[in-house]
This record gives sequence, structure tokens and C-alpha cells, in this order.
Amino acid sequence: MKDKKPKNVFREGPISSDFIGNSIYKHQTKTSIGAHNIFLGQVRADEIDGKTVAAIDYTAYEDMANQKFHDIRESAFEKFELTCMHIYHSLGRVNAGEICLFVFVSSPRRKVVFEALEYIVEAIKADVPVFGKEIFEDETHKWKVNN
Amino acid sequence: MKDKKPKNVFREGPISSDFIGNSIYKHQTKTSIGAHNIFLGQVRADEIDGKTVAAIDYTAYEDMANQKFHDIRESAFEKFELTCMHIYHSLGRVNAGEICLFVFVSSPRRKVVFEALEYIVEAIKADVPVFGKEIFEDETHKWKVNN
Amino acid sequence: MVVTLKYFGQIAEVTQKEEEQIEIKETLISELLELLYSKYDGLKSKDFQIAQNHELVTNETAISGAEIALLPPFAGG
Amino acid sequence: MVVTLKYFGQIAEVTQKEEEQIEIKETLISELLELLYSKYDGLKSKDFQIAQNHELVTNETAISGAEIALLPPFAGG
Repeated sequence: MKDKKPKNVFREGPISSDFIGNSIYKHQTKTSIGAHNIFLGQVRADEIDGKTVAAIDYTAYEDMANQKFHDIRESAFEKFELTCMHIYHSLGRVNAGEICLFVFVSSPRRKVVFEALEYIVEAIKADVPVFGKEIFEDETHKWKVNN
Repeated sequence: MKDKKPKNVFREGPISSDFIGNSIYKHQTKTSIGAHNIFLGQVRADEIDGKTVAAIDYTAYEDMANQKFHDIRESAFEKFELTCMHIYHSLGRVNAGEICLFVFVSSPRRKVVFEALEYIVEAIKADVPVFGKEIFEDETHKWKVNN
Repeated sequence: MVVTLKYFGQIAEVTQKEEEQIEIKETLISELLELLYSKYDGLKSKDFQIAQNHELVTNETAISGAEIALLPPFAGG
Repeated sequence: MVVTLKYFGQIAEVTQKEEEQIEIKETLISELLELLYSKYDGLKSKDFQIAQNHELVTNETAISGAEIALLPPFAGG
């Protein structure tokens, strides 16, 4: 299941629950899988200095980001006994309550998926050049920083 | 979001990907959530002594199981800062490739959901009286034991 | 005292039933077990835990007259 | 040597552009940075990392004539 060339991880706009449900459905033919673990990042309507976040507008250094996603993928397949791994990240506007990150790992055994998923999500947060402009209801903005 | 009385966690037959997608969709109105983590248990077509598992037939000591699910839920809400938690488990026949367990936790922050989900899944495996009859393609069977 | 006994999974395969009510004079779980071992051939070799009122108990627990269940190894998820 | 410079997020707000090509005689990233600080008012106070050929580099790295990007703090997910 290894890819040699970076795929495009980015999707324009939010990731729909239908897309996620369908992705789960497609794994039901893979009967060596015993455990799936899914992480979803959702845009929070945070209140900052009295103003509420209405959406995040995502941009990325796409070539480098897809290379980093690819490196994370390769490294996760090396470290963990995974059957499948899928990563999708939004670009453009994602409203509060909508999903901007979908990471999906599958393995014969459950212990593996917990470790692998956390490893992948932390690596995405730390290593991938994606930028988020938090847009407030009054259309002013603030740049988001991962902690 | 705490419940005082045990809910019924069990569903007859497999848990569909549509049900899971819809459950994700319903959380998009909760804009304090920043991270979801979902565990899915899927029935493996294991080969045991030359025979292949076609399905697992699940039974449970339902009253005690729902009480244990409730205790796990209460304890998870106490330990972790969760916005929501949902648990569904199949009863009856679930074919290889189909989903028998769906655990869904949501929180403002990602670190919390990783810890909480693993805690809940391990507690379910260890403490809840659910029994699984692995049915082979020739209709003979073997009783499953969690490791 | 009358207790309701519940059997699950491979234990129910041995007892050939899922539930029964029996009149007992025994006061400890261990004594009830001896009675069931003599009643059900093959039960003694099976791996199981015992729950009384939906909580796991040990052989030394006193029988409190409620529902007692014989639970084979758990296989949830 | 001609390098392509890319600016993202709040860095692009300072430079008022997302990309440019410039002719330089500098050989280290630190020297390129001095040039950009003098060209773009407010850039020096910004927090960013630098990537050359899609890999993060330090101030002491030699410029190899490829694409150089100024990356503000990451906010993926």
C-alpha cells in the first residue's frame, strides 16, 4: 500500500460527512482489518477578544506540504503494521463546525491504530506548511498558530 | 452531557457506514468541538486451523453490559474534558468486513480525544460482558476471546 | 432461597439453557459452584467469571439472593 | 543567481505579494534575509521559518539557487 510519488492530500473546501462515511464503506471489502481509527479536525467558533471565529481560510505551500504528507505516510508505514492510511486536508474556506482534516488508519489490531493515528496527526500539525486565517464574523482576521 | 441512566448501547446487526457518517454530520452544529476521534471495530476473516471466519454472532449479558458501558462513560467524562461521547455495539450476526463497534469522542482539543478513546476502547474490551461466536464458512464455530 | 442463574456463550452450550431458577441452601458462591459442577458435566473445565447483581464477585462472596450469571471470556468489539 | 521567493500567510501580507524572482549575489540564507528585511518593512518582527527546495533550512545554509519560501507558523488541521 505504499505510494512512491506524493499524492495530493488537499481538497477544496470542507470535508463532508458523506465523504467520510463513503471512505469507511470502501474498507468493508478489506477483511484483514480489525480496527479503524479516524481523526477529524473541526473548525471551532472560538471567541478571541470578544469576536467569534466564523471560518478558517486555509492556504498551503502545496508542493512542500504534499511532500511532507508523503514523508509522514512512508514513515508511519515503516513504524506501524498498517493495512491502509488516508489523509485529506481542506484548502480555502471552512466554516465553524465543518471538518478540515480527515486522517484514517486501519490495521488488523487495535493497539497499532491508536499509536499510528496520534503519531500521524502530531506530525501533520508540526511539519506540514499549512496556514490558517481565522475569519471573524465582522470579516476581520487573525492568523492561527498550532500549539 | 452526562446521562444518569444507562442507555442501550446495542444495535441489532452491523453498524453501517451511513450511520457513522450521519453521526459525524450531527456534530457539525457543536462549534466548540475542535477534534473528533472515532474507533471502529471490524470483523476479520481470520483463518483458524485452515478455516476462515465468515461472521461473528454477538450476544451479551445486556443489563450488566449497558451498566458497564454507562460506568465507562461516566468515568471517561470525569477523567477527560469531553464534549460528547457515543458508543454503539452490535448484537447478532456481523459478517467479516462489517463493523461491530463504534466509539466516538469529541473535545475542544486533540490531545484529550486520543487519550479518552483508547481508555474507553480498552475498558470496553476488558469490562463489558459481550460474547462472540466466530462462525466459519462451514458453519462450525469457535468462541472468541479478547486479548 | 431462590436464585436466578444466567448462562452465556460457551457456558450456555454446556448447560444447554440460558437461564434457570433454583432453590438453594448454600450461602457462598463457591458452594453454589460445587452444586453446578455436579449438575453440569464439563462445566468445571470451562473458563468463566461470576457476576451477582451485575458486578463481578469472587468464590468467597456471599450469595445475596439475586441474579447470578456465569460469564465466559469477554469478546466485545 | 536568480532565486524564486515564495511568501505565505501573514508574510505575504507584509510583502504584498505571494511570489517574486530576484537576482542576488548573496550566498547564505542569512544574507538573503538581510536583503529582504531592508526591502520589506515589518518583516523582521514576523515569526517564520525558511524552506529551500521544500526542506527547512537555517540561516547558515548556503543558497543553492532554487525556490526559497518564507513560512509563517503552521496551522494545519
